[in-house]
Amino acid sequence: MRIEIRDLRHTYPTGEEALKGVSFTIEGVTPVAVVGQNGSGKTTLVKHFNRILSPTSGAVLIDGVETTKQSTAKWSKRVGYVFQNPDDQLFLNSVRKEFEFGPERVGVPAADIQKRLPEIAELCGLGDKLDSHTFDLTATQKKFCAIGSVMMMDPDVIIFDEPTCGQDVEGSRRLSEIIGHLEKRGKLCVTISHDMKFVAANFPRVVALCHGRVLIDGDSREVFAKPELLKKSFVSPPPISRVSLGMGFEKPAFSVDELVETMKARRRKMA
Amino acid sequence: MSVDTVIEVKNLSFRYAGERKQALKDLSFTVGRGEFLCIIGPNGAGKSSLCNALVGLIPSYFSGAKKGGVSVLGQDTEGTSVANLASKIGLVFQNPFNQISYTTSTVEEELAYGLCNIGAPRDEMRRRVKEIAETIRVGGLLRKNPLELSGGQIQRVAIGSTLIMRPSILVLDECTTQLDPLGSEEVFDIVKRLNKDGITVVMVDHDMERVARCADRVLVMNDGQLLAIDTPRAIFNGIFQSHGVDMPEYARFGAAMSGAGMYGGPALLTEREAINAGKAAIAV
Amino acid sequence: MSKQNKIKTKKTSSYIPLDSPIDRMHPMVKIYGVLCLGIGCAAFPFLWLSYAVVAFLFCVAWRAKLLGRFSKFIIAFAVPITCMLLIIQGLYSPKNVTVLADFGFARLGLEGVVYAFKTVGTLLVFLGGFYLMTTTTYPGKLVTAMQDAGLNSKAGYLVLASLNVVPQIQRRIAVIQEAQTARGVEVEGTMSTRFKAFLPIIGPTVMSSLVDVQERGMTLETRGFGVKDVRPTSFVALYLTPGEKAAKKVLVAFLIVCVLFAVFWALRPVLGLGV
Amino acid sequence: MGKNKKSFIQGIKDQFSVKAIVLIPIAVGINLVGGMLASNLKLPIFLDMIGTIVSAALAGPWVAALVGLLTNIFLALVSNPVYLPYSVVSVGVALVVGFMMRAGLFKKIWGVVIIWLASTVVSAALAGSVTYFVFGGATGATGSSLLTVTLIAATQEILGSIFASSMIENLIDRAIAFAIAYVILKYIPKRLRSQYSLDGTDDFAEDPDGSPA
Repeated sequence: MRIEIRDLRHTYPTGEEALKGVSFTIEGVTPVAVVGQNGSGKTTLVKHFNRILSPTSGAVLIDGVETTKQSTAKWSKRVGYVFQNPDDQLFLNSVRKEFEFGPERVGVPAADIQKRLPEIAELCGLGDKLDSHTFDLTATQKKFCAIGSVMMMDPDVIIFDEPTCGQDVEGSRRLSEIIGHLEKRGKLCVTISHDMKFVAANFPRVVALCHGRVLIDGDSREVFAKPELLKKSFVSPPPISRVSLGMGFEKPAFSVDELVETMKARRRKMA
Repeated sequence: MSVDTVIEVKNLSFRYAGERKQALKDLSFTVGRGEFLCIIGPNGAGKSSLCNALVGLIPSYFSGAKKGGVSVLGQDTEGTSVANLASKIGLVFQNPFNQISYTTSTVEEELAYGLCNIGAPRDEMRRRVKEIAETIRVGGLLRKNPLELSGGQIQRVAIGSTLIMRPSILVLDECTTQLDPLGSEEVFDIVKRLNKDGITVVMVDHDMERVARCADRVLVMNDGQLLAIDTPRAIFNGIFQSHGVDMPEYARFGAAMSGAGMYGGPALLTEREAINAGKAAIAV
Repeated sequence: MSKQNKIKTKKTSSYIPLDSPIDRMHPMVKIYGVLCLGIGCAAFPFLWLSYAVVAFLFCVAWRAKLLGRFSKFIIAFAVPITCMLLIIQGLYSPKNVTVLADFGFARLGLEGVVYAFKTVGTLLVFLGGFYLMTTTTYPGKLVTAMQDAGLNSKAGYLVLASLNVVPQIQRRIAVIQEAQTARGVEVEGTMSTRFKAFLPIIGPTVMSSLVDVQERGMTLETRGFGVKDVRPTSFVALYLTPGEKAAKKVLVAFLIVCVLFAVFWALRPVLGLGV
Repeated sequence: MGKNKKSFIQGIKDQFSVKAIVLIPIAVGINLVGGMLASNLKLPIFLDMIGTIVSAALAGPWVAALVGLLTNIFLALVSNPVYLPYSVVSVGVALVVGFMMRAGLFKKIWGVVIIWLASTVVSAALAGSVTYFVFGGATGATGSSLLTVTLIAATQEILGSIFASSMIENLIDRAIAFAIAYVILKYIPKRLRSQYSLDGTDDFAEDPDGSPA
């Protein structure tokens, strides 16, 4: 999998310049998080990956093919996109129908659909909810119904827009599981998020945008080690990283256990 | 905590019409004047239903079977109109776009909308709009169309149009969930300041670090039940993790240090506390 | 709704904000204008009055700095309907007695032609007046004026909320369309492909709108909407100037004169004043 | 509806709860964006009464009638004042649809067909009357005006031609609108529908586990 972004610029019809020349390349299946304050161009950027938006200038290439070569519906077989609000996607009267809808649209054989269905339902925690009305689901379950309905299309890349928004612990945990599962199956996951705890825990690579340009792009540990730079895009490192930096450690810790281990090591060295 | 009780919930149960599950199961608690109470719990725990019950929308707006009762400033919410209660207790909820009236063309008219409905004289309205605009920091936006504002701005206007009825209690149901961190901070700052000025705040929130930092007390809910109501230090000592309740990272850090024998104090609630405790632990 | 067309623009109100004396005028005067002039012309038995009032409306449009747009609107409406009515009524009206011209396949009758011009004239007064009123009056101001005059506040809510809710649903439908194309719904191609796209896009729009209804109703409840036994007030103050009060009286007088004349004219044979 | 008989006016007033009032602008919006979507997708139909049908099903005929009226007022405001007199058509059709739904006809496919035919006839009759009595025969603003003129020339019959052209214009459009509304209404869960029903409490008296644990 290779997504190449070449000097991408996008100006909305209102004259608003949302992207002012963004270039970077995503290779392989390591999950990537795109962060930055509202208006930094995150959503505009990822909407180019399946041609919901077309570049004003520059290009996005998926495995060498320019995205403008075919329609969004055609791209949906390869690039899945989960919108922030599940209500924008769901309208059928059962989870099962929602799951079958996408793959049917792009001509996946019925036998394949039925084969995928139980596994994805299980991953999304909706195994016993397949025949429930989507309206009777909780906010968390609805979100996973939307995620599952995109996973059912078995795309090579899945884009998540603010997946943890409004989620509880259980939801965030399940999301991490899904991201791990996708990577194992050789699928690339690109996520927009404000939730730095979630980003630090799941995404080895972080791209921070600011006013339509790339502010920092790199390994998440290096990115979160620069709180001063991140402030420009109103992003602050996750709480535990801030604690470790505040304690004087050079590298930000990403989990409580990790920080405690580092502390133990420090104590041993001092003893 | 104050001795003065402003909300009293007594054996409250509720089931929505057409549903089998109880949304609220036998809840009892009180809220003191000037208190900052946070309600936490997993999605579907009944947090929103509780908020709706506090402001009287349950049972007047939602039909269903209710038992027990809520009294706000000594008045039973059942039998009192929601509009009447609005001068005692105000509600702000998640989606900012559902909280504007869609009948006004400027922020000042939007703020005054509730007053228009109860027939307040125009001078009174102007005075209160000016006062509220300052509180919620929308002074520069008064002439703008509410539909052109950012999410954080609309949410502040929503708080303002609730406050203009002069309630002494504010209920906020995940009012920052759909906002970006900056907008969320803007809104939260105002809530914090209102609380300092004496307004009682009941807030549903998913951001545990914030809950730990700001709440006087925390109410934990799951499956329609009240599991506990206590100070953040008592709540975040790890007991409720199994109930789908997240722990703030700092408290988790404190617990992990205790496990490793590096810390023996109470639950850690803020970044400062965590850093200090951590530094102390490695300075040994 | 058979005549409904699609709306091409994203405009949600026909109001054009221009600073003019007509724009500043109290909305009630404009409402009186549309109704009195329209009904007066409809009642009046001769067709010259309608065209005289249309000429007056052109003067109003000029004062409102809308002469160009107004002319365009009048021509776009008047030309096709006049042609059609001349054919329908002029050629085929059963009332036709006096033949003006004989085309072989049909005869042009004077009565039908007069009827056609009378109808067009009256419609021009009504629609032209309505057009001028809505292009020069901010909808909120119009509803405030009507509420001051006793319009139910719920009715006022319905009109304004309908106007304001549309752009929001439009934005929403744009997002839903994106979300569904990302799930493989094709919006271009053959007729049947495009037909199939309709339901997946309108479906979530309807469903999510219905969910919104709940919270919006709560908002209104908590903000005292429709409280009984209270006369709602408004934030924006509207006052009638002495000139506007006079204008209202003139308009009502115009209506009364027209109607009285029409009654007199109709009763002519009875009164023995035959021509 | 209800065990105790209410007066007719009271019955209408009961339909206008705050929930119903909030539903009205949204249904108007659905009507309008339905029409816009149809034109965006380049479909040769209007599909601009889905909101009316949905509101009729949820909140009754009088609410639907208001939705129809406001939709036309809106169209008159933004696109052409010619739509204003045709409000009569929207209101009439909404009432027919609303009352027939109340009678339970929307539950079965054949019932939907009856509603479709009835509403088409009513709308053609009303639209024809407006065209004839207000506009003298044609508005010149729509495609059907040309059809009307052609029919008049062929048949020498003014009213009949107006009615016929209106029928032709409506029959197919309404069929598709009803088909879509039928599917959408099927998808609306009972929980949401019960929020509007006037006897919502009856609804749940049937429920077995009534008392809190």
